[in-house]
Amino acid sequence: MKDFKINRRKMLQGTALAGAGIAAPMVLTSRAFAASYTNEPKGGTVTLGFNVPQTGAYADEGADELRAYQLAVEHINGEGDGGMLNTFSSKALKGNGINGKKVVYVTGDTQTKSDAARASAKRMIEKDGAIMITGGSSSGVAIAVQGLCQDAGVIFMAGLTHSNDTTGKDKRANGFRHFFNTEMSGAALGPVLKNAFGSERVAYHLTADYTWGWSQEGSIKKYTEELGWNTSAAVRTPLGAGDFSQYITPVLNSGADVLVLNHYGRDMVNSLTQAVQFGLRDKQVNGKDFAIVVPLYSRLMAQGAGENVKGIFGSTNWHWSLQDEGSKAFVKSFGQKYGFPPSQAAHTTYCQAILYADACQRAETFRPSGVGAALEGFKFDGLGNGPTEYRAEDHQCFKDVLVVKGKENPSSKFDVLEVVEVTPRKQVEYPAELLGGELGPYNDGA
Amino acid sequence: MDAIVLQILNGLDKGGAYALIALGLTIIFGTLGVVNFAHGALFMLGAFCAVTVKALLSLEKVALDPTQTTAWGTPLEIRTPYVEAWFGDFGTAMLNYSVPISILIAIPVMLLIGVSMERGLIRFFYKRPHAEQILVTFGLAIVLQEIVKSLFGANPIPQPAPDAAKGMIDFGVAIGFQAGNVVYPAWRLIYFLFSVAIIGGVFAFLQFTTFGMVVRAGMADRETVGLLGIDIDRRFTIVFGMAAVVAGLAGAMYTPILSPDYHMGMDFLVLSFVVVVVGGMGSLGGAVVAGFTLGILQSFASMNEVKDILPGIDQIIIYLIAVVILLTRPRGLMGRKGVMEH
Amino acid sequence: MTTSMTKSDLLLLLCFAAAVLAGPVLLAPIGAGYPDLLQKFAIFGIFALGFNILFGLTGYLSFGHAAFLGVGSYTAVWTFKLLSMNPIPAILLATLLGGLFAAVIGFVSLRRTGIYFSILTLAFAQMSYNLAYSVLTPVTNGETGLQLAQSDPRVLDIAFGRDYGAVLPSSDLFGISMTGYPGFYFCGVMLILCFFVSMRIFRSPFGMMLRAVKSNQNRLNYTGLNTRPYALAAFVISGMYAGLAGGLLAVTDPLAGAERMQWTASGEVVLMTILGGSGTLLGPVIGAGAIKYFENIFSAFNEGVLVQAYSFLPEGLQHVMVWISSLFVGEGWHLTLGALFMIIVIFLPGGLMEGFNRIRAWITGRFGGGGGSLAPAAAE
Amino acid sequence: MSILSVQNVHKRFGGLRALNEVNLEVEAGTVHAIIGPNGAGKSTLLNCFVGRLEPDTGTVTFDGKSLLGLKPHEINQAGVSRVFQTPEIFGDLSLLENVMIPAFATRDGAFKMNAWRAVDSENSLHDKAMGMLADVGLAEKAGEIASHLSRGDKRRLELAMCLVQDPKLLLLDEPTAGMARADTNNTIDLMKRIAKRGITMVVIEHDMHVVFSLADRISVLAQGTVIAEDLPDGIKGNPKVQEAYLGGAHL
Repeated sequence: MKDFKINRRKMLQGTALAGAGIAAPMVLTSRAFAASYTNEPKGGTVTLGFNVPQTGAYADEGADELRAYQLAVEHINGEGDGGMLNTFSSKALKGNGINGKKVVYVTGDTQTKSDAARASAKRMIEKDGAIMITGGSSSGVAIAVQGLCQDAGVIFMAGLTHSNDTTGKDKRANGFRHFFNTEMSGAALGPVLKNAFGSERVAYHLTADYTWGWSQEGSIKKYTEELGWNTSAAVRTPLGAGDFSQYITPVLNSGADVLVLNHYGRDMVNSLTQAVQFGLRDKQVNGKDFAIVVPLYSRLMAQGAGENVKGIFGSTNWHWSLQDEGSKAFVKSFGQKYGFPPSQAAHTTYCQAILYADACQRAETFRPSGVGAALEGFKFDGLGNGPTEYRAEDHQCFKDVLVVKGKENPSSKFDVLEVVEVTPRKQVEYPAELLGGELGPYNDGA
Repeated sequence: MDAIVLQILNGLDKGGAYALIALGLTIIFGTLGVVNFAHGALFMLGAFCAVTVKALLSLEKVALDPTQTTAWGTPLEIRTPYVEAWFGDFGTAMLNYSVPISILIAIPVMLLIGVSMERGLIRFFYKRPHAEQILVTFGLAIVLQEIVKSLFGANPIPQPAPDAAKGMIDFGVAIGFQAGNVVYPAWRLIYFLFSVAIIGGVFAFLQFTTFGMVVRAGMADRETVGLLGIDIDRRFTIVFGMAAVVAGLAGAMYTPILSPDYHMGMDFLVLSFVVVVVGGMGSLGGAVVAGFTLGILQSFASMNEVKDILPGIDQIIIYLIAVVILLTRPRGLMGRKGVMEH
Repeated sequence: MTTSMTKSDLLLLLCFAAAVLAGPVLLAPIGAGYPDLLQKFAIFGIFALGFNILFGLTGYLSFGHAAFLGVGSYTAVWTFKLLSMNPIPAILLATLLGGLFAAVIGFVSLRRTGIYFSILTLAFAQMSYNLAYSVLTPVTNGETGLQLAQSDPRVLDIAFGRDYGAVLPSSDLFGISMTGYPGFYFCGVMLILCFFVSMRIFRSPFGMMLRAVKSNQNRLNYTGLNTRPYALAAFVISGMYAGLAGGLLAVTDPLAGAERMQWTASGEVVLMTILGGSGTLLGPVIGAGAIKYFENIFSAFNEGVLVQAYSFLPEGLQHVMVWISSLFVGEGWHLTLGALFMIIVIFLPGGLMEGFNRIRAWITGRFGGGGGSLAPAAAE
Repeated sequence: MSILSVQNVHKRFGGLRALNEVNLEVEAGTVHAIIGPNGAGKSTLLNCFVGRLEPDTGTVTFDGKSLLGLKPHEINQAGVSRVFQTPEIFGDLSLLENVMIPAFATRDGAFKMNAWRAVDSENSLHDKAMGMLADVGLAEKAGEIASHLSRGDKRRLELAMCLVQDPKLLLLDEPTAGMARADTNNTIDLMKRIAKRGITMVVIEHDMHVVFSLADRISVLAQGTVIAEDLPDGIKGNPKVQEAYLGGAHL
């Protein structure tokens, strides 16, 4: 073998030069210099990015979100029966796309992991030219993607995210949330729980050990303790524990008479199933019937817990059995297309898509700051939650909150929850400063 | 005191599941020398045997009721399970007992799955490096779970225990506690007894049958047994099938405790590997002892009294124990020298 | 300093560098020519290159390397928060801390070999992950992930009079923002450097000793060599590669989440390395690229895309093809990945590199005129 | 002067007494053979020299320094190389690499972070290793993968790996076991050449032809005890040795 001697520094110089040579044309042709804001749509179409969980525990919820998005796109483009566009109070959308451009979309898999979700969103922004990103089924992902969209200069319309932080501590100007949060759940549930179980109760919390769980636990504690309840313990459980028996048995003889399960998704299904298995639903403590509360219900997930949800209280953003015109129109449109009723995840994502399209139409631009201004303080009705407002201070929707209960005699496998009370909006409102955070300025990107 | 007894029961229950999965894994290690990353998937497939049995039993006759409509405007469907339509109350009872029934069905199904897995894939990997065994079985696990996902969706599917086993048993009275202090769900007690029975069965099978003797000899020294003119491969095929059945039964019986979803195998995979290694590679006794020990210690670590002193200990206890045991006992609790050390 | 390289190595390095730097152009036709995915190719290429120094050379199968990646990311974000938005200190500290963390875990884990070693590394990484997700939230910001804030101190930036105003800063190298293509070129240059270092290690006596560790530890001991420090050095080097990769993840996207440390992430780098061809120089980079490509591109195909792709078919057939294909793309992309693992391991145990070599051998055998035989077939 | 000195070594495995008060002196520059019936404790004794086993009591001194408590690599660094009964080589590496590794070990010590220079640029070690391969007749196979060699070639390779270290003491565990007569004779010639360089050798061997053509001195081990030590001629006529070999079977 013959040795080839080379000076290392020279070689590095060589590589750097080669790099610069290739880099130069890329920079020149980059979109950065061509558009006045990120991904400004030039042709006859506008691209939206639907970023939903397609693998992992929330894949079914993600699939439902995607169905709703497809339905929304049809309606915005003037296909199908128009769904909630017919009941929506704003009539800006004409069924010819947004600002005269036909809506097309790209999809991606968040895997319910921040990194994967951001990678997927970046692909939509950098490669597919998406002007808005929406979707997701967990708060960690929502906050991660919201931060990304802020940096990239596109609008983020959050999907299912319930943590206070999304429009609290971690809020961003480019991010908007239609879904409710733990603060509202607590405010809505408190009075209902008092009516159902009285004011002398001892609660025991099992809390998923991450940000959303703590947020939920804090809100419920706050509102129930205001009503005179005591909290005997709040135990953190690892995410995805599977078998929760070791956390449930201490409840049995703790003297508590209410179990609050601050769990979502699979954790909720398992902890609830197991709590019922340990006889907690039928137990008597302190001469009172033991009660289980699941602050955030999801109908899709409740199906996984089967008959164990019967009689269990919780809150939800929306339910398909609502009888207002908007809800009926949406259920009809969705049910006819897919053969089953939509979930709350489908509802909130459909609304977000419609709200975004409407704001662009009203602002007559896709520029994030323009769209944002159109959404801020926007009051609307006819999207299934009664009169609603996108609050300007934190980009959070304020609307009625549903308190629901597991149905005793379900008529079908979709009919697992019944609406106990529609808590009016003013009861769940809170000052924007309460949750902290800073919106900062809009970013329109390059 | 009653709290501790309850935690021991919890631990035995969990340990039963760990031990059953680990038992199969360790048998496969010991006999075939294969690192089977698809073992969690076998557990999951067992659970979905139960789901399938229930789905089949509750196949419904659909009649349209034109007088009523759904919320989206189509005629309401009146659904009655065929078994109820055909067998009346007996049919209802069959539905109710779908989990125990699925146990009977899971045995041949899992045996078939196990044997075809071994013949179709695993046997080509006996002499390949462990890394390749891991990759191919991991790939298989993904494929299996994705197939299940495309058939059953990603959501957990409820799988209730029979009504007769839904109640609680006042276990404490029998061991001298006040009535009502140590009550435990009947199904969980059944699961524990079931796992003990299966473990006992596997041990008896290996101990007292000629077949088992050959397998044990093969675990000790495969080459020599092969030289004796015994067709060890055919026996190992059956061993693999057996391990699949054990994992499958563990999964099917576990469904009332943990609503099955397509991903549950992966969650148990890492855990069961830790159990096997802590017990000692290829050691049957080790797997059982480690399974129950880790189950019980995990339960203890989750007690508030412990967590107050060491926050987060319940999240890492299994791994912490694994580290401590592997550092103090190089080959796990009961491992033999030279197994899987290269 | 002058160092010697064989001609073929130099050629390989130059080709590699050219391919990396031309990545945006070369990969555009397959839909992968956008900054984020290019960055991921480079970063996970580095991660896998490092892992290969441990696993490919010494045969020690670590199942906990994601922990070092995570540590690198957290370190980098904290460096941004506390010191400066310049990526240089961030990646230096990330590499260093990744190495330190690896030294501690490696020192303990290398007391065991084989699967016992694997489980020890797995246990450490899982403990790190679980704690980062929950109890260590003050340091890691838990599930949400560690993010930058406007109010971060950034003492070095302030000392040098750098003010980012009211917006959230992003990392920049003396004014060049580290997002988009510049970010990719930064990572790409790092990848080339790492490839160069890896090449030197492969060709060095040290690398030879590492291969000897894999081949026969017993003989190595009786040859007067102490295996432990060799294995530990390889472990630390690969930990530093992982730390650097984690740091770069934070440089291109200043957010560090705990799930980067989960066992599935550790498993991913194992798969990347084996898929590409463990113990080969180039294989890990190719494997990393393949997996990231599947994750990002295959998952993005939805029904609409498929319908379009099969639009040349008659309608009935189109539906059938769309249905069949949809099992493997979009939400079914995991299925493709799983099947790919199986196919590669069954037919190409040496990974994709073996495939390339076989094709090359076939071509030279076919057209290179006599004498050229197929590459030696797989072990079985 | 004795280079290896074994005094009062005892070793038990559970109830089995493997070595019982073994004393042995190996003179520098000689070939010392240890013979004995199967199970006499020959390999156990050898393992006590290289750090694989630790005697229960007694001392093993090499070159004035105790070997007890040292790890195998430390003993090798002290100048003791070992050839195994079944050849231990680096099967995945080329022959040249197999020989260069021990050469590096001798030059650089038990650990050196030598990660930047290419192996190919180490010309002097390269030449030395090639020379050693030529010595054992494997030069033309230098680029091949070691695991493809025949058993005899593997033995010669292992010998080359030990010799390239210029050991002060070379331990050989049945170097001709399983070899054909012609190969055996080649090996004997090779070892005679090694002996001429002044390398001390301790050989465990069954084949009396090998023993008597090589050994300067012979120790006979039976049931863990040295029953005789003498020049080859003395051993030939020793009745105790004959009894051990013939009558040992039923003991």
